[in-house]
Amino acid sequence: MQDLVVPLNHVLFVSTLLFTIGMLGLMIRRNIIFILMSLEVMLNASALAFIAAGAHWGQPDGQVIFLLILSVAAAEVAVGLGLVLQIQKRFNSLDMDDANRMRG
Amino acid sequence: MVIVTLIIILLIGGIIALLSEKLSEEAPRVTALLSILVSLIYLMLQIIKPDYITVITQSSLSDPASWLMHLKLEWIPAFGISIEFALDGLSLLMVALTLILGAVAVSASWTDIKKHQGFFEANVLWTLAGVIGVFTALDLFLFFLFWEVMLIPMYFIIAIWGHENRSYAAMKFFIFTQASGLLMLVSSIALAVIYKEVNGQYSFSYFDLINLPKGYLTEYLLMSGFFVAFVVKLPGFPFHTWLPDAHTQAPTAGSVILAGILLKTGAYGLIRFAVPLFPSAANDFAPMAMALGVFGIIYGAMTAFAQTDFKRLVAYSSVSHMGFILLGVYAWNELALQGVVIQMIAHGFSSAALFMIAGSLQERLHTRDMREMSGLWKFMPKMGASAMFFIIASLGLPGFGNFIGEVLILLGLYQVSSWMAVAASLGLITGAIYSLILMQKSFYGEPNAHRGETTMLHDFRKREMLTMYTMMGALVLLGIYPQPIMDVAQTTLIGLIDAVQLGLVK
Amino acid sequence: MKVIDFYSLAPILGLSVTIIVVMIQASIKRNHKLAWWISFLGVTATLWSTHLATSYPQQVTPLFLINPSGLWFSSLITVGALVTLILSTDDENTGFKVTEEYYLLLLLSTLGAVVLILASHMASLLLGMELLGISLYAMIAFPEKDPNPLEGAIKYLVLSAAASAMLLFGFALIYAATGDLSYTGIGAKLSSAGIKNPLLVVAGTSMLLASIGFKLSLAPFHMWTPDVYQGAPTPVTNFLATVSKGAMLVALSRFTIDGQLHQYPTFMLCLSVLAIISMLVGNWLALRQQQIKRLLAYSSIAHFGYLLVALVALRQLQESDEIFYSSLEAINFYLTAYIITSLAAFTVIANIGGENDPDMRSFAGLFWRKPVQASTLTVAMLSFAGIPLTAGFLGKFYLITLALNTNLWLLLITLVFGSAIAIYYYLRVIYTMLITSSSDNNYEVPLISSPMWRDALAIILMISVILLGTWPQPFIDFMRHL
Amino acid sequence: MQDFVWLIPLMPLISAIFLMVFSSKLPPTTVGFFGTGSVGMSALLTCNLTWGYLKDPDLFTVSLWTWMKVGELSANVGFHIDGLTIVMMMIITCVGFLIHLFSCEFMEHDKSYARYFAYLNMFVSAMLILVMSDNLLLLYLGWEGVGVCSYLLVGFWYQHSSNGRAARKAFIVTRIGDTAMMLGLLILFTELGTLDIQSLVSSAQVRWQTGDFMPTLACLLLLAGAAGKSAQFPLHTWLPDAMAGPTPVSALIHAATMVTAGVYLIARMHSLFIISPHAMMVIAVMGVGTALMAAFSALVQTDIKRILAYSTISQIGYMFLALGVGAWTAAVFHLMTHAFFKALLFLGSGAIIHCLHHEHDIFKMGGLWKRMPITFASFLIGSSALAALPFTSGFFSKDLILLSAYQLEEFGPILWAGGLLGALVTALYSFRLVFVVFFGRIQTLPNKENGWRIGLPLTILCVLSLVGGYFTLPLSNLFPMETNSHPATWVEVVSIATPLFGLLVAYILFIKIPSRIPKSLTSPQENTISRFLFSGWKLDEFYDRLLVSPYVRSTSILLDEPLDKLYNTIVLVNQKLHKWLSFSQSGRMRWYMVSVAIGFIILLGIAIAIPRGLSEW
Amino acid sequence: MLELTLFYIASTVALFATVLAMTRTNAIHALIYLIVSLLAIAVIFFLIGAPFAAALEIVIYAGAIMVLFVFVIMMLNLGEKGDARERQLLQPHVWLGPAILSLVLLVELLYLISTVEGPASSGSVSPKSVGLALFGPYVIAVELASMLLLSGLVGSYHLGRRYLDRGL
Repeated sequence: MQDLVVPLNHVLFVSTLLFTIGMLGLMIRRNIIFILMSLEVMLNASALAFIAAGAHWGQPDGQVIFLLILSVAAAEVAVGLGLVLQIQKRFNSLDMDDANRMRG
Repeated sequence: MVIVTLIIILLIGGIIALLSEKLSEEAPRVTALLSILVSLIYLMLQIIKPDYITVITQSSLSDPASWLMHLKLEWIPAFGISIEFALDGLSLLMVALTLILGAVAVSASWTDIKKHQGFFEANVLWTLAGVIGVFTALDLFLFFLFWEVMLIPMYFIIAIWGHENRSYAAMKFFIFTQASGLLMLVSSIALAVIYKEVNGQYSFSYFDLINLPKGYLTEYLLMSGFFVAFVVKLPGFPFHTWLPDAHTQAPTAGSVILAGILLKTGAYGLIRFAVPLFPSAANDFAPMAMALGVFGIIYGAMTAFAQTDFKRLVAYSSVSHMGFILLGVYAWNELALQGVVIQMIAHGFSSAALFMIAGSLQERLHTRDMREMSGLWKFMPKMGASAMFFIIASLGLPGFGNFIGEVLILLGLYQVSSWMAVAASLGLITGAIYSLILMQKSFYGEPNAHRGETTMLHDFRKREMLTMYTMMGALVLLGIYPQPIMDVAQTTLIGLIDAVQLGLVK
Repeated sequence: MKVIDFYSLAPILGLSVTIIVVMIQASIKRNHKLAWWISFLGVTATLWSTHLATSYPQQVTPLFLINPSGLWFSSLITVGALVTLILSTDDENTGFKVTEEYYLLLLLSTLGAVVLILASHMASLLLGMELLGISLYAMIAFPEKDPNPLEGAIKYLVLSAAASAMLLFGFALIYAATGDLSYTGIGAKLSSAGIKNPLLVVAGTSMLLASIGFKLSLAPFHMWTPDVYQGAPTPVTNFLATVSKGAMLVALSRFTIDGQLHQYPTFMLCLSVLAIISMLVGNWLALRQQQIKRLLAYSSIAHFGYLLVALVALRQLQESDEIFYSSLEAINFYLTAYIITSLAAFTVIANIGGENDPDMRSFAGLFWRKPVQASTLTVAMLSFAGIPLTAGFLGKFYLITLALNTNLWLLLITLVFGSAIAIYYYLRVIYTMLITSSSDNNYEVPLISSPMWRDALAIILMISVILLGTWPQPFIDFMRHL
Repeated sequence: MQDFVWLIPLMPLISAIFLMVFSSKLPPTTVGFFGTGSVGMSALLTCNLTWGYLKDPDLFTVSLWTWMKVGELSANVGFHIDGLTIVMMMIITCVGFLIHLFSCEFMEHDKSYARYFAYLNMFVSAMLILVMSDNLLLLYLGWEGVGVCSYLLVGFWYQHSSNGRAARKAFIVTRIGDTAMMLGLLILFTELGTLDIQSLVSSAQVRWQTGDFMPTLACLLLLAGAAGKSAQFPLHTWLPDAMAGPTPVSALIHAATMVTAGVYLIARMHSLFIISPHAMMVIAVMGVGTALMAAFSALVQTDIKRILAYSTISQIGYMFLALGVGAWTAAVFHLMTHAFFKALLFLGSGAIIHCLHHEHDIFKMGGLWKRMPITFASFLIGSSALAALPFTSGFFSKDLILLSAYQLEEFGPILWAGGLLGALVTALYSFRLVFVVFFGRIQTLPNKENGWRIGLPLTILCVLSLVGGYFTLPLSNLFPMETNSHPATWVEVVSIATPLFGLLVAYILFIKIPSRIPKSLTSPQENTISRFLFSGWKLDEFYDRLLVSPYVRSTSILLDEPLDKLYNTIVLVNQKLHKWLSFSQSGRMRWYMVSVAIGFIILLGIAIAIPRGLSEW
Repeated sequence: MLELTLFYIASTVALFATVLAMTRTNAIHALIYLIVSLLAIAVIFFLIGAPFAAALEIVIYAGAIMVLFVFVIMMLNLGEKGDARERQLLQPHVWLGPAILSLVLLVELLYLISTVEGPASSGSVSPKSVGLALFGPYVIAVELASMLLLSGLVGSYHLGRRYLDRGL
């Protein structure tokens, strides 16, 4: 039975891959919606890692943290999407490369 | 307590001057002059007691209580920092010089400053307070504090009331001194840390640190920190480049204070700290330092010769003169050190006077460019004669203080290194060259064609002449009867020399 | 939970209650003056409540460890919030329309900062950080007319959320390796040899450092700082610079110490590298910056670089070591000095209302127009630059002493070099204020007449900076009792 | 009397200060009264002192106060009075008084009358200090003091920049010598531990053997100082230019007193020089060389004062010759007679210039003897003495020098021959001067006759120039006995005849056949040799190329402060870094994220690359 | 065995869906892929013994948060207009540099993680124990999470209200 159980490092590999994809998305995407999605991917990857770690130790803490991550993600998305609305209105574009008034 | 009172008088005087601006235009100047004079009189009353000379001769490095004044109050015991002021002969001379030249500076700025007089006089007084602190603080932390704090009002003086390029000059002045000061701070803290390793607690007291044993490399490194700070302030070659700009751009009073007093803090620091705290490193470093001194003398003199700006020329002459001081300090014998002391005082007066003249010229001609001057003697004989007097004094003519300084330095130096003395004596020649060209370009020669007889060039007035006479008198007195000054400084210098000897033996 | 726990959690509870009261008030009748007063009283009460805790160090649930230094920083942070609150009074100097939501967000954010400081567990750390951050995003974007706040807010939100994700991932890895989520638990596990996957911890701490480095705007995670500082309304910038960063640094140091990370050379090496890069990059970036808030942003990069020196000094020290305590003392002192100085600087900038000038023109000749404000800003700049008689100097003094004591030569050299070039830009600000009207007439801009209390606030902060710089011994004694 | 010795230098000094401070407010008569009177008082006091000394030849030292006392250095402000001092003081005060008197009239119409007298008084005071001081430091004070006064007076008419130039040159060239002298003092002090002349000399004799290196070095350095001040080769180039000053100044400073300070110095330090035969030899050769060189230059000059200047250089060369051969008394003797007749000549030329609208070119003069009889007489007497015609004062002194030179072993005759050639040329140029100026056609009419204040000094100096040779100087117990065994008669005869021969040649050339005067003697630009001589052996040009131009060029490089380039580079590097980094703040979020990723990679990279952390848990 | 197979399938789905989501130009399409990815991750949660988390993942993440996205996308009426521009942005020169960076990052992380041993789960953690933990030691965290949501609420209210005020 033991060898049939999902190895921890494999789960972590998956979450790492997800995390990196999210980060890559942040680096290449210009549309703010996609950027926020990338953030969700990254948060989700961390959540996966936490769940895996919690499961590894057989503790509920991982899931508790997952719950907190959920609320964090929700709050962040709420504010983020609020900002998206503003941005669309102010800049008439969701392309973040256009938002570079401040520099230097 | 006397020193603290002095500093407080000046600080409060500054505040009063600042506030009195609203009363009348005159009020700040009068306040400033009065507070300086009050401090001076106070100092004299406290010091000149029948036995002061004997007290001075008893002050010994091992026992601060034997000094003329000594005050030690706990300040930041966590770091062994205390408010420690002490006054011995050397400090006394420097403090007196500061106050006298301070009065001169205020007098020099009497009509010069057209705006924000109150703040100006306040800054002058605060600078003086800072300088007095530097000359009397014997806690390294406190010393550094005054060292930095005196920069700020000076920065204001240059940056607010300076001439066309003041921003650059003020910045350069501040960054040079501050950056080098940081090195000194690191060095002094390192000393305290070493002290702690030996004795279990921090101490910044000069008396604790003077005989601190330390590794040779450490000693050398720490000494360079102090050395750079002081040489920048002195200023010695190759750290002098802030000086011409600062001098040139500063208002008259600023130049007077800079040249007369602030530069001396560098020399004082070398004598008081840079050598005695690190005897063997200083001993090994002396040839380098002397070479820098010689370079400074020649370089300053040659560069001065090429200048077309009156103040810049005088500024470079200071560089040259300070080269002598550097030489004298690192010759480190009684002759040379006495020479340094006299040279410091004499240079204070002569350069201050020359800057006053430069300032008066600028006030009247609205230029410092000597190509626009020429033949001014015709219009302003009194100013011309004063200029002549101080130029001659500063080129080291016997009978004036500067000569005594230079000759003693050379005498002392020759005993240490004859070649250095030979090289340094070239400065006597180059000094004559730039000094005389200064006279020639400004006061001698054909009066400028476009400056008709009708030009409004009033000569020195009574107040200005009075200041001039004071400084002339001081220089002559210093030149023909320097002995009282040397008596005052003697014990300190011998004590320091002995301390270094002791350190070398160890 | 026992009663005594409530006393210990008084700051958190105080803020929470205030938040609720403001919420209720806003829902009954909107009145931002009233909301301001409630917030003011609430924050003041919180400040007072920090001394209610009676016995410490005290663990309140696994999430919080109440200890004296935490309470001290809580109160300091609360002071920062208080100043922000005062600066956010709705008048023409503030520059944007303040509503009840703003106070609510400010209180929530402060709550987040306090939670962050007192946290002793990853959950509370996460919550504190996010509470602080999410409220801040909205606060930054609060002004309605300007596009700059919006741009700043979205940049901060995205990058900061990415950093949070990084932090979480790092924690997950550490958790995977140790099986514990509280600082002390992690520390205990780390110092015992029985870690199964040490490399996980390495990865985890590095991610953690990257994330916190981002929040502290350490180079090379610093890029957001100037844009956000500039974009945010000045009171919010003030809050960000003092409360947010201060709390974050306290959290970092608490985690480092409780988690025994200072025993761990790789972590310390990473910290040193960040410190060095930050000191250099921050100062270089600030060198010729013309926009005052960007300038302060860059300078803050350098300052947190300096602060890390004290943290690095902890390396391989046992808690019994004397230097260990002086290192903590240095962090406390420098951070306190930095926060107070920053408060002073931003107060003046907010009071003058010229924060959006591209070239500091509102500050030209300030000395002659508003001497009190100008003096305060001058003192603040000198304190930043580390000139004696100011708090900043003693902070630097602490750091240099520490670096000498612990032989951190490279850091020391960088620190000295950084301080030396930093003088240039601080002096430039001072010089701008000294410009006299006659020479540069085009610099004259009409000034908003500010009420007396703005001057009073500036004076109080200036005096604090100077007092801390001239008479530090009582404060040092106080810190030693922490 | 001894107690009041200090009054002698003080009187002119007080007067100088008084005149300086109140210069603008005093009427000219008062100025003249104070200026001249103070020197007159000094002269009277000096006479009194001399009288006492002659009665009772007793050395004494007056210490006024301790100037400085540092370590082993102890210098007093003190005066040492002996025969040499007395002689010098007499010359300074008496000749000085006469010249002051002369100046009263000569400078009457100058706007800066008071300044002039102030300077002149100051000079007298400094010169007195120079000769009276009992230690080398105080002597140096006087030494530099006279230099400065010379500078001030040469550049007295400051409006013309050429005067300023001449003054600077005078000061700087002498300053070079002074610096060498200062080095000499350093050596003496370091080696002997004192600068007090008497004790220095005695300890030198104890410490050093004849021919040691150190004394030679010290002597040579002192000599360099003396050469600078006394305008000896190679430092003599300043003196002809120094004629830019008012003529009485040239008479007082650049003929009678200051330029002989070098002679005084060496005479004063003779005991030291005796230790070093090499230095003595250098002095002698230098003296002869300078004497000849300057004499030849004088031959082709056209400016009356430049002729006299070169003649001064030449005559001091003779004094140096005398010093070099150990004829101390002869040197001092010639110093005195030279002071008389050269002052006379200068004052005479001043009188001429005064009356001839400031004309200096002798070829624009001529036939003046009828118009200005007193001046003519004085010139005649002065030139005779200068040429050392028999029974004038110059004759005795110069004869003594030549004979002493002849008696020197080894090189004596060569030196003597050189001196003799010089004497010939001297006679030639001095009478060329007389003949060209006073005979021949009148070219410029004098505009006035001079008053008594010019006439009186001239007369007195005439008398002195004539009878000065009969004075006996109170120097006998000061200098070591000189062997005055008479040399062969022919030597004496030749020595006497040479000047007469010169006179004859001059007569033939300038009176008898003036039309056939060699062109080279009238217009110096005629040929290469005369151009060479006229320009003072091209030394000025040489120095210019060797020293002055390189110096000026190198200073112009320094004008812009090359060191600042270094600091500017540091600043520039920082600014560049600022620029690059600022550029990286592009405002684009994606790029910011990239930077975060890079940082992340760096941190992880460190963690991977430094695994030693693992073992140190 | 089944667990393992399911895990790999779910992982592959999650990764592919995520990659697809990241590379879409149409926001709605991307969102759908993202939801697929989230569902796959929920499966993984379930597999490693966190059924409660799996449920929450589906309910809250996929069900609530993603729907929020959909709302906003609809509100902004993005449609097809931005697509052309978006497609240009996916040129190699845009993504190559970041991709290399990510790759390096990935390699570093994988290297550090690869040493991990042990199973991902030691038995299932029941919702009950999670609940006990939540209202035991984490009770303050729950309260604070409410504060967090409050701040999200207030913030989005303030920002969104402004949009609605002017926009409609």
